[in-house]
Formats: sequence, C-alpha cells, structure tokens
Amino acid sequence: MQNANPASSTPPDLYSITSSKVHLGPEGFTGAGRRAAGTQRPSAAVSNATLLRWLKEMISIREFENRCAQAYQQAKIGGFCHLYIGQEALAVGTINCVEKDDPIVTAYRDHGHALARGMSMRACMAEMFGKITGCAKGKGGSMHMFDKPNWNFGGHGIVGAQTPLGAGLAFAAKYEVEVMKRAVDGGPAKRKVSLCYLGDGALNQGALHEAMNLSGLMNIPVIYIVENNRYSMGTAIERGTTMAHDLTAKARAYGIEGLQIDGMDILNIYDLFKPLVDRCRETSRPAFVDLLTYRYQGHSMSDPQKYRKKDEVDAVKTTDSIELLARHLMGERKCMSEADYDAIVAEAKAAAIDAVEFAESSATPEVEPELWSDVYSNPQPGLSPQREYPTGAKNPLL
Amino acid sequence: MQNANPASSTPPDLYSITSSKVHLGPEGFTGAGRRAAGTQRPSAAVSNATLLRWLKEMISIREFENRCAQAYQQAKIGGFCHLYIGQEALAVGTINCVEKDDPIVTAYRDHGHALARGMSMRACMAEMFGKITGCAKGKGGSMHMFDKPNWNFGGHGIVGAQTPLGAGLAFAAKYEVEVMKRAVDGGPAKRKVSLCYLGDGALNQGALHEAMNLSGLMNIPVIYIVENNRYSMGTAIERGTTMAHDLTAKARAYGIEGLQIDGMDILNIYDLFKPLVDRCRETSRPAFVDLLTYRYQGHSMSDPQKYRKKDEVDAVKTTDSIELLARHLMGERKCMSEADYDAIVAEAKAAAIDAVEFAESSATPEVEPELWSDVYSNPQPGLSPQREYPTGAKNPLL
Amino acid sequence: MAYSRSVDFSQPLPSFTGDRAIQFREALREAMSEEMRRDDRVFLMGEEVAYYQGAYKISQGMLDEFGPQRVIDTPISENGFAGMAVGASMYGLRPIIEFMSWSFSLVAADQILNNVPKMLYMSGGQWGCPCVFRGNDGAGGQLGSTHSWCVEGLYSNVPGMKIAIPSNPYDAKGLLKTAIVDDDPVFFLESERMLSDKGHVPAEEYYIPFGKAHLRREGNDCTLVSFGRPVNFCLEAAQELEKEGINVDVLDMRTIKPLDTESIIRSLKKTGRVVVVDQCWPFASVASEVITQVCERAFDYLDHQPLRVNSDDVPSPYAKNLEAEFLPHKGKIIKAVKASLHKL
Amino acid sequence: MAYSRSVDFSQPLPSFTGDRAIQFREALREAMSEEMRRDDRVFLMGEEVAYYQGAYKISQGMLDEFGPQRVIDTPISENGFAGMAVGASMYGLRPIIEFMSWSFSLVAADQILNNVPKMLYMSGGQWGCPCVFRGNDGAGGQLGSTHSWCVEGLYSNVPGMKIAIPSNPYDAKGLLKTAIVDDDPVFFLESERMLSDKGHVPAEEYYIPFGKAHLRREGNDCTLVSFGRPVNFCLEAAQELEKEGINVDVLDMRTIKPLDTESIIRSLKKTGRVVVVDQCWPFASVASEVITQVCERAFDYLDHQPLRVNSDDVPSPYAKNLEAEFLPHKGKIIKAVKASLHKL
Ligand SMILES: Cc1ncc(C[n+]2csc(CCOP(=O)(O)OP(=O)(O)O)c2C)c(N)n1
Ligand SMILES: Cc1ncc(C[n+]2csc(CCOP(=O)(O)OP(=O)(O)O)c2C)c(N)n1
Ligand SMILES: [Mg+2]
Ligand SMILES: [Mg+2]
Repeated sequence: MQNANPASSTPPDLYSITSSKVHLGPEGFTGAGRRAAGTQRPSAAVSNATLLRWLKEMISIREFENRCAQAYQQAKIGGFCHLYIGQEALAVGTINCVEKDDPIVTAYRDHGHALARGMSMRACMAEMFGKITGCAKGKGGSMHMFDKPNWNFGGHGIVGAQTPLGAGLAFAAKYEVEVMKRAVDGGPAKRKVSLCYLGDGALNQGALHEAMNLSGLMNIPVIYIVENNRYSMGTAIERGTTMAHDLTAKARAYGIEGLQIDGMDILNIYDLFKPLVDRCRETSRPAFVDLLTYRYQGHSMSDPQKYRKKDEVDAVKTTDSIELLARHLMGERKCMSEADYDAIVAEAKAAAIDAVEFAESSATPEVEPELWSDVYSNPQPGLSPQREYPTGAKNPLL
Repeated sequence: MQNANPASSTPPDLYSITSSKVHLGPEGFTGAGRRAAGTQRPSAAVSNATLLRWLKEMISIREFENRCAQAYQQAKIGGFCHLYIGQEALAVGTINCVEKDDPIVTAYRDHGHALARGMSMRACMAEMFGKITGCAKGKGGSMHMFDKPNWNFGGHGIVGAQTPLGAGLAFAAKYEVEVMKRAVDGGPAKRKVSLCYLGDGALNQGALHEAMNLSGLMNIPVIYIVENNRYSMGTAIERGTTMAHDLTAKARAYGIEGLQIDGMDILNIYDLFKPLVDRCRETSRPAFVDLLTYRYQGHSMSDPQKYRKKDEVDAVKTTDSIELLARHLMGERKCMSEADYDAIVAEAKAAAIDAVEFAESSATPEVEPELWSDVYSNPQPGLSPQREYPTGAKNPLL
Repeated sequence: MAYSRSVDFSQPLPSFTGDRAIQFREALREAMSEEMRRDDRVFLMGEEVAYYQGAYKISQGMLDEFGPQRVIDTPISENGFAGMAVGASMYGLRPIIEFMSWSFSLVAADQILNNVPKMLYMSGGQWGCPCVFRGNDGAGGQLGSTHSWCVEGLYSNVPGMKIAIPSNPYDAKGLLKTAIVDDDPVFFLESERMLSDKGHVPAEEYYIPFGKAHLRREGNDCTLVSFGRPVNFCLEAAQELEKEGINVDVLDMRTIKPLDTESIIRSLKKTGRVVVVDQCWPFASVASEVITQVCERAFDYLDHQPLRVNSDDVPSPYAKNLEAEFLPHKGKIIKAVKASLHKL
Repeated sequence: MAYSRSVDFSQPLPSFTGDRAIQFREALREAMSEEMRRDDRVFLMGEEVAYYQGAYKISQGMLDEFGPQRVIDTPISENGFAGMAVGASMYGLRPIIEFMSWSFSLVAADQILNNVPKMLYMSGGQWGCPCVFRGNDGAGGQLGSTHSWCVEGLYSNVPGMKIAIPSNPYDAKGLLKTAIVDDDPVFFLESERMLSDKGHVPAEEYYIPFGKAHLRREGNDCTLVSFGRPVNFCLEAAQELEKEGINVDVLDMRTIKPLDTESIIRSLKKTGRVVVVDQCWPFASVASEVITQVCERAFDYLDHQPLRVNSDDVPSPYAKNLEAEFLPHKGKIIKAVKASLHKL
C-alpha cells in the first residue's frame, strides 16, 4: 500500500527499499519488516569506530539490565521494573540518528534510552535503588529516567501519555526557530526533531491519535517510534490492535509518513531511519515508524509469560541484535576480534557491577527535606494544610 | 484510494458508485461526495408514500428549528441551542435505513435525530423550555434529548464522548444474541446495529479512535456517522483535521469499512447507507461514514459566523435537501402537487407552533422534588451531607 | 437464569470471624463469579482480565468458567471501554469494569465523571448506568507518582455514584456483591497491597449493606474513622495505644458514599474525640469531609478539635523510605490520637 | 525582549477602586497581552482563540497583534494540546492554554493531573511545567450537567499546582499576570457568567500576590469566606444583612492554592463565626477543607460550628428555576449567616 504523503513517494536515491510481509508468527524476524538493500546503504558510510561504539552501547544496556534483574530479585529495586533486553538496537540505533540536543521522550521501559542518551549507569541504577544519587534523587524510580543535560525528557508511566509531550517538545524547538529566533537558553536556535517512543500497546490510547493529528496539522517534526515488541503485557498485538499487519495505516490516517523497519539489525535501522530524520528536520513534518523488535524477558519482573511459547522467544533470539552487529564487525568489517568482543562485554559487565556498588553505597534521600521538596519550584506559605514546602538537594545531573 | 476492508472491494451488484473529488470550497455540493448511479438504485424501490413521509419529517425538523430560533431569541430557551437546519436529510435518511429498535446516540446538535426517531415536538420543545413535560423533565436541556421508548440514547454534550457509547450499545445488542439468547427485557434477541452520530470536530477526540479500534477488534456493529458540515464552530474542517479530503483513511486505520456519501440528497443517502446497514447487521462489523452536509445557521445561537462567506452558504442552499426531495416527488415521481407541498409545510408549522404553546403552558419542574430526584436510582441515607434524595415525577416518555 | 436479586438487608450478616480464610483477591473473584452465575447480564471487562488471568490474578479461572464473551480482554483504551460500559449499562447489561489501577482511570475521567453519575439526571430519570468500576487504589508498592493514586479524594466530590472501599476479604466480597446488584453506578476501590491478605469469608452468601460502618474495635478514649487499607493501620495503632492504656473505637466506614455519619457521631458522643485516617492527600479530601460533617452535626460533643491523618501532601515518592513515611502510617495515627488527648 | 519578570510583591497594590472600568474578559486579555509583549516564550493556545477571536471573545484582537504562531487555534483535542503544553513548558516555553470551559478539561485529566503537577517531583527537580491553564468554571448559564463543572472541588486535592480564582476584573488581571510569571503550573478559573462584568482596572501595571486574601467588606458579626463568582453573592448577602443590623467580613480568597488561612483566622478571632461559600458540590470540597483548617488551627475561637454553603449536591440542572436554586445564592448565604448567629 502506498503512503499517502507525497514526501515518501519519491524513492530515496542512495539505496532501494525492499518491502516484505511482516511475520508476527513465532518464526522470528528473518526477513520481517522493511529492509534496506543495495550497496549504497547509508550504513556503509558509518565508520568502524562508530559501529564499535554502537555495539558497546548495546552491550552496556544488556549488561546493565542483567544487573537490574538480579538486584530486583534481591529486592534491592522496588516497584515495577521493565527490562529492555532484546530491544537494544532500537534505542541505540534511533538515538544515533539524531543530534545530541534533539529532545527525546519515552514510556516506562526507559533504561535503554537513558543509557543510549548518555546517562551514567550509576545515576540510572541509583535511581532504581531509590538513592539520592539517582537521576531523580530516588523519587521517580524505574519508570522515570529524566536527564536534562542529555535532552532526555523522561520515561513516563501512563501508557500513551508521553505522546503529546513529544509533539510539544518539537513544537517548542520549532517555536525557537520561527518565533523567538533564538533558543530558550539565549543561544542560537536550530532546527530540531523530537523522538517520541511508545509501545505497541500505546497505539490504542486516544492521546496518540490526538497528538498525531495535531502534529500533522501544525507541521511539527516529531517522530513517533512504535517499539513494536508484539505484546502489551500478555496481549499479542493482533489481539489488541486493529491493522496490526500494517500499522502505518494509522499514520496515513493523519497524512503522516509511516515506515515499517526491521529493528533487530541496527544497520538496517540506520539505513532507513537516518534519512527519515533528515527529511523530517528539513520539511518540519512528523513521521511514524513501526519498529519491529522483541522483548526477551517478561513484561515486568512478575510476568509468568504464559501468553507465548519458549520456541517463539528462541526463534527471535536467532536474530539477536548484538550478535548481528558483532558478526558484521568481525565478518564484513573485519574490525573486531573475538577477544575485542570479549573485552567489550567484560568492560560493560564491570561498569554495571560498579553501578550496582555505587547505588548500594549511596545514601537514601533524607525524609527531611526530600519527601517535601521538588513539589513546587516557587514554594509559598499556604500551599498545604500540613506544612510548608522546603528546598531539597540539587539534582545530581544538574 | 481503495478501502482496505475486503467487504467493500466487491462492488455492490444493484448499482454502481461514481466517486468524485470532494469540494470543500464555496461552490456547494453539486457532484460532491459519493453518489449512487444507474437505474437500479435501492431508492427506486421506495414507495411514494414512504418518500412523502420522509419529506414530512424533514420539513417538520426545519419548522421546529425555526421556532426554536425564535423562542431562543425571545429568551424562552436558555443555555446553548444548536440548530439542525440544513442537515435534515442526514438524520431522516439514515434513521429510515434502520429498524425502530436499533439504538442510536448522538451529540448535542440533537433535535433533528430526536424528531426523526419519533419524539413528539411537544416533548422536545418542552425540554428546551425547561418544563416538566420535556423528555428529561426540563433537567437536561437542548443538548440532552433522550427517548427510551424510541431507542434514542440521547444527545451528549462533550465532543466525542458519545462514540464509545455507540460501541457499547451495539455490543449489548450483540451480547443479547450471542450470550443471553434473549433480550434484556425478556423478549427474543435480534441482530441490531447502532448508529452513532458525531460532528466532524469529534474526529479529533481520542475517544473516537479508541472506540473504532475496539469495535473493529470485537466485531461490534456500530456505524459511526460523521455529520460533516465542514465546520466545528469557526474551524473549517481542514484547519482542524488532517486528511480532511479523505476521512475514510481514518476508518481504514482500524480495518473498518469507510464510505463517503453526499448527504444533501436523501435518495442518495438511502442508496448507499441502506446496503451498508444491511452489511453491518449481517457481518456484525462496524463501519464509518463521512456524510457531507452543511449547517445553514451559526454553530449556536450566538455565533457571528465571520469564518465563512454568505456566498458559501447560498451556494449550498442551491442543493437544499428539502427542495431536492420535493422536486423529485413533484417531477420524476409525480406524486405531490405544489398544493400538497404547501399543506405539508403548513401542517409542520402548525405542529411546531403547537409545540411552543404546549411548552409555554407547561409547568416548570418543582424545586421539590425535581432538583434532587433522579440523582440515584436507589437512594439511600448518607449519600449527601446536605439532605436525602427523594423520588421525582415519572418521566413523561415512560 | 434469574435477574438481579432483590436483597433483604434487614437480615443479620454472618459472622465476621471464622476459619474459612481466603485471600482478598479470591473474595473479589467469588463475588463476581457468584453474581455472574446468577445474572447473565453481568460481565467483566478490562485489560488482561481473561487470557492473562488478571494482571493481579483477581479473575484467575474466570475465563474458563464464563468464556471470552463474558470475561473480556481489552486493549489499553480506558476511555473507550469505560464508555462502552456506559452504553452497555444504559442498554440493560451490568458491566463490571476492571481498571488495572484506578491510576489509569484518569484517561477515562470524562466517561466516569461526566457520563456515569449524571446520565440518570440528564435523561430525567430514563436511564442510569448500573455498572461497577473496580481496581487498585492507593500507594504503597513503590510505584511512583503516576501509579499510586487514591482517587477517592478526587472523585467523591461528584454526586451520582456510590463508592465502596473494603479493608479486608470479608468486606471485599460482601460489598462487591452489593455493588453488582445495586441499580446505581459504584466505584469500588481495592488495594494492590491487600490482595494477598487473608481473612475469613463465610461460605454462605451475604451482601453487606452500603452506608453502615463496622465498629472493628471498641474503646472510650477516641474515635478513629477510616476506610480501605488504612483501617488496618488504625487497628495496629489501636493495639499499640492499648499498651499505653489508651482505648479507641475503630470505625471501618466500608463505603464513603453513602457515608455513615450516624455511627461516627454515636462513637463521638462516647469519646469526645475523633481522628480521621485517610490515605489521600489532605486538601479537600474525604477526611476534610468527615471532619466537616462532624462539625455540622455534633460540634458540641467535640472535646478537642477533630484531627486528620492523611498521606503527605506530595506526589507519591518512589524511594522505599520516603514512601513509608508518606503513607498515613501507625506512627502518625498514634501521634494524632495522643494529640487529641493532650498527651503529646 | 526580556525574560520573565521577577516581581517585587512587597510593593503595595494600586487602588482597587477607580474609574477605568473594563470588562472581566478585557482584563484577562490585557494580562495575557502584556506578558506576551514582555516575554516571547509566552503563547496562547486553545480552541477558537485565534481566527474566531475567542469563543467568549477573551482573546479578541490578539491574533492580529501576535500572529498565528503565538495565538494558536487547535482542534477539539484537549488531551493532545494540554500534553503539548506539558512538553513545551518542560522545554522552556510558557504556554497559556485556554480551555473553552473547564468542563472540557476532564478529557485531559491525565495530562493536567498526572503530568503537570508531578513532573518536577518525578524528575527530582529537573523540570517543572510552568504553564497556565485557564477557562470558564462553574454553572449559571443553563448549560446542563456536563457543561457546568466547578473543577476546584475535584482538582484541588492534588498537590503540585496553584489555583487562582478571581471574582472581579481587577483581580482577574493582576492574578493572571502573576500566574503567567510564576514558575509553577497554575490552574486559573474564570466564569462565563462574569466575563461581561465591568470593574476598575488600573492603567499601571500590577501583579497580585498569590495566597493573600482580600477583605472586601468589614463587619464584626460573622466571617464570610469565598472565592470566584460566589464572592459576589456574599457581597449581595452582606448588603442585605446590613439592613437587618448584621455586619459581616467578606473575604475574597483570590487563590485557593495557596490558601490564606491566616486571614480567615484573623477575621474569625474577631467574629467567632465562619461561613464558607463555595460553588462546588459539598462533599470533599474546598469548603470542607476551609472548615477543616479552621478547626485545626482556631477551634477555640469558634463560637458556633463553622458552616458551608455549596451548590446543591446534584448534577447541574438545565431548567432556569432549578439552576437558580442549585447555586450557592444570596438566600442560602443569608440563612447560613443567621444560623451561625442563632437568629433563625
Ligand atoms: C493508561 C494506562 N493503562 C494501563 C497501564 C498498565 N500498563 C503498563 S504497561 C502496559 C502494557 C504496555 O504495552 P506496550 O505499550 O506494548 O509496551 P511494552 O511493555 O511492550 O514496552 C500496561 C497495560 C498504564 N500504565 N497506563
Ligand atoms: C471536549 C469538548 N471540547 C469542546 C467543546 C465545545 N464545543 C462544543 S461544540 C464544538 C464544535 C463541534 O463541532 P462538530 O463536532 O463539527 O459538530 P457541529 O457543531 O458541526 O455539529 C465545540 C468546540 C465540547 N463540547 N467538548
Ligand atoms: Mg509492547
Ligand atoms: Mg461540524
């Protein structure tokens, strides 16, 4: 089916796109989703050093998540904990297609994005441990990884609620350029796109639809990235979402360019997503991406996973994104040895262990003043019948 | 663009559909929207007597609304008052395609539906006058024309809020057939469709999208009818809604059959809408209709209408639905004379005047017990700190 | 299959104590299953209620018994399916809607506050919405600011619905059965923190009347008024206070709409002191309301100003220590009771 | 163009009386326009605010002055554009969002209650949402049950935002300017019934501090506490009571978050009696809160139990006579004042 938006009807000139039917069955992602083909793929121009960095980022996320799982089982992490294992290529791939100061915002499965966006493992882990050294001083928890210096506008817990925020962020950046002619911090304004991640389950929240219509109408350069891991909790996508075989129809309904991308292969993500980012930045248009991925673990740490067979999980693991990239670097690129790889893993593991130790040895937030601080930026008497609002510790990221 | 739902890809066998580009400019509806063509149009089989009844219904609505306008200017009607003048063919045409006990629900521009569904002018006018003889005992007002005996589940004031209700109504009817195997009142169950009307402005509320996805998933036979009168208050549709030139894309996004229909010609409505109703009833599938219409008056009684030119309004009036049908009955059908027509108008006018007199001479609801009754079906002590809830007068429609 | 039961609430309730100990979640399941067996207009709808067996296993096994047409999984579309319940209940069915958490009901606020409680009035008595909305309410599981709502502070301001809030398995079952047969919409507030609590639930069928508080413990020194989970904090506090020779009445309100002010006043006349314990934020809360009603109706019996213990007036914090302090815990209650007795 | 003004609230306010009489809607427009001229981060967004010149003509002429990029029409997508304001304000802009009516804010409840007031806390102080949400609040125009919300009864339960509610043009301007420059989110509640009210608004620039009540009338017999439109009902009642020799303090709270309990207590110490007048439903309302705070902090000064006058506890009726009785009108206020003086 052709995209209604004229922007996508001219084929990109560098490479061709081969489309294939999406398989949502248990046979894995081989050949699933749109894949770039041909020799002049944009990823071919990415340096070995950069690809190695991407690999490190992906491995870091996985090692970090492994430690989270462990800490959660040891009851060192409380509340909910949604792991990113399996989806690493998605956050790392897409975030490496944008500028460092392009705003991003995501849902509650947010550790991966936070790390890919540059948050230290320490700040991220400490947050989950509920420590004052965490990115939200221990007040937010696993679902709320905010990182102002890295333009990460947070993880958000209510399904779909971050989607209008994504539009608002891109709107603000556009407003800097077109109205203020300078950035809000006084510096020069520049054309930005925002990335707004959402789970496939969020497709069914009205918020997304209002946000897509608004972005389409107002020419707001927000890119909605559906992290289509096939399930929202125990609900397989086709049980909860109409047109599951062609989600881009939902973009076409708003005159927005829609693209389906196989998200296990980070090179493929780059090939298709980078040009899209460039187009959106240039044309100030929104876009929508159905990024096919998979979560290896349960929805959260308490999920018995009766809704899928182990076979299905195993099949997907044959196209594991870290392995795919590692093979590429060892094979085609010949820029990494087995030993190099092992060293990368060891380093990531050590960093994750260090983060756990850091988190463990950090102080909990003091009830006084942290329980009551950060409720108001400008506290005044009379705001609560209980007491006045104090000022708390400075956020460790600021 | 082809509809994604296979149900609509087989052309109906009785007649052919000619599609034409929709004109949203000021040149009127001639040729706008999908129109049935050919000699074997379903409407050809509708008897003269039935068509005459439809004409009477349309004229009744218009005369009724004229009296509302007058009464509002005389401050006899309070609050908001949204007139249906110009859109008569839509309510009358669609409602005459369904069974008397198929549930319907609509928005706040609801007088037309109420009358077309069989509410007496008296009960409808008395409601607007805030009298105890009104369909909601004067407690609801212009936006809330409910009529239980006629399966009219009301006018609703919050834009879009009635759209999940439309799904719920059709769900319940389906549940009678498939689960209970009898009707909730103990009678036999039957296959029903529900009609859910909404303004074009409601396209942009998340509620509709959630409702369409749910209906598509659960095979709920609700038909969403967009009363596309081109404006939501002062906002022309293309200023508020993406893909305004092809709203059925919004249905395709949910795998729902979508149809655009020229709604000024009631015969055309019947030609296209009746087969759709039959299909939905048979297949238990939802549908979505973009019904092109126009309101001649302002949004509500206080609208200065600076957002459109008088030319535009005049151009549309050249395809006035009452005139179109009258010409057909006098011309092709030769079953009505000028004098007949005048008599119909006179009768409708008299009925509307009678309704005003009835409303005027009716009693206001007594503060005791009406202010406090109908809050709970099963009042109990302790529900309010102020007093207990009494039982009020019986609703005049029951 | 018979239609809804007309319940004779003049019958005494079966014993509150006994040895048929089941979990809070099982009590809820029994209530729903019994009513679904009795009345085929009743169905359960919500996220993960069917195939997943309930996000919190409340509906475990119900899909098997009632099938997918009566135990219905939905996508994450609270506004959509709450609105479907409005339409279906107007039509004549009896929906039970599970919100995985009441925290997620805010996206459905328009349906549950503008439509559900007002339909009967707007239609001049033609149609009400006899449906039950139920789910987890309240903080305590380190779920952070957006997932820890106590909605009673918000929603109870609105007339037209009833609100039940059990503190134990016995009440959970008996109140939920009443909620399902009631002709008015009921908001039913559970607590994820209590779902595994075990307590006696009689084998015989019973319906707990709305608007009748349950005196859980007796004492002459002060009246503790609470509802939902904090009733248990009150009982803990009472036990500890007893050691210091302070004896309190603990009133479990069971429902806050209707609110059994009579029972509060009866106790107050004995004790002269009242402390309201409420897990919402304080401002314009149910605690404020109880205090106001006590002032309106029994001012002269107050030997001390009425006091309230709420959660702290801040978004729910994640960190364990902060959240523990945030709640209206035993320590705060003891302090308030002592303050009311000038023993601080 | 300079960034937001740091206001010196220690300056005395200009005279409340004078002869520059303008409409309430014009006062709002002046406040927005002045702040938009000062700070280009400020913009106005909502339904019909631009080309239509405002559904209630509040923004008339602003499109001409500021252009369509700063006075922005939206489709009917309250959740969507409220959420855009969250993102834009986190990013560093200063959105003013007009809800045509606060009644329509329920579809945006999740954004305005889960995101706006909690963002600062959830992010550990990294980002707040300095935005203003404003629009019509309250019944009185025969708009029926869904269109007549008084949201303060609902929303004030939630910590993290401030709530201003002016009763006259002078306050409308001065409070809205403060709302726009404040670094916290502000819910600003207007009333369609007052938009055409005329009153003196000084030509000179002024900002009214939040949390300082305005004593609108003085008397020794009873303290009337109110906010928003019902302040005017109180003034009417006071005038009539005076004829009978009863003299009351009328306190216009101006903001309910923060709430100036000090001023209430100061007056109460003089009068010994307090009647709170609030146009929301009674249960868990701001009136309940004021009474509770008075009890908590000045119980011993009460010569009579504190009383409240709210709207009737029913959905807003349409019929003129019912709606007139529904409101917290003069007659109810007079009765309550007399009751507090045992003169009934
Ligand atoms: C409005 C709302 N409803 C329900 C939930 C509970 N909930 C949390 S995550 C989730 C599943 C979301 O799935 P998806 O969007 O696919 O994201 P994934 O977990 O796969 O990353 C649900 C139902 C919520 N957080 N918000
Ligand atoms: C959620 C919500 N937002 C705003 C309004 C105010 N409002 C009432 S009608 C209307 C315009 C609706 O236009 P449309 O849906 O096209 O219906 P029409 O008036 O053309 O019949 C608006 C904005 C409302 N009633 N509900
Ligand atoms: Mg998913
Ligand atoms: Mg319209």
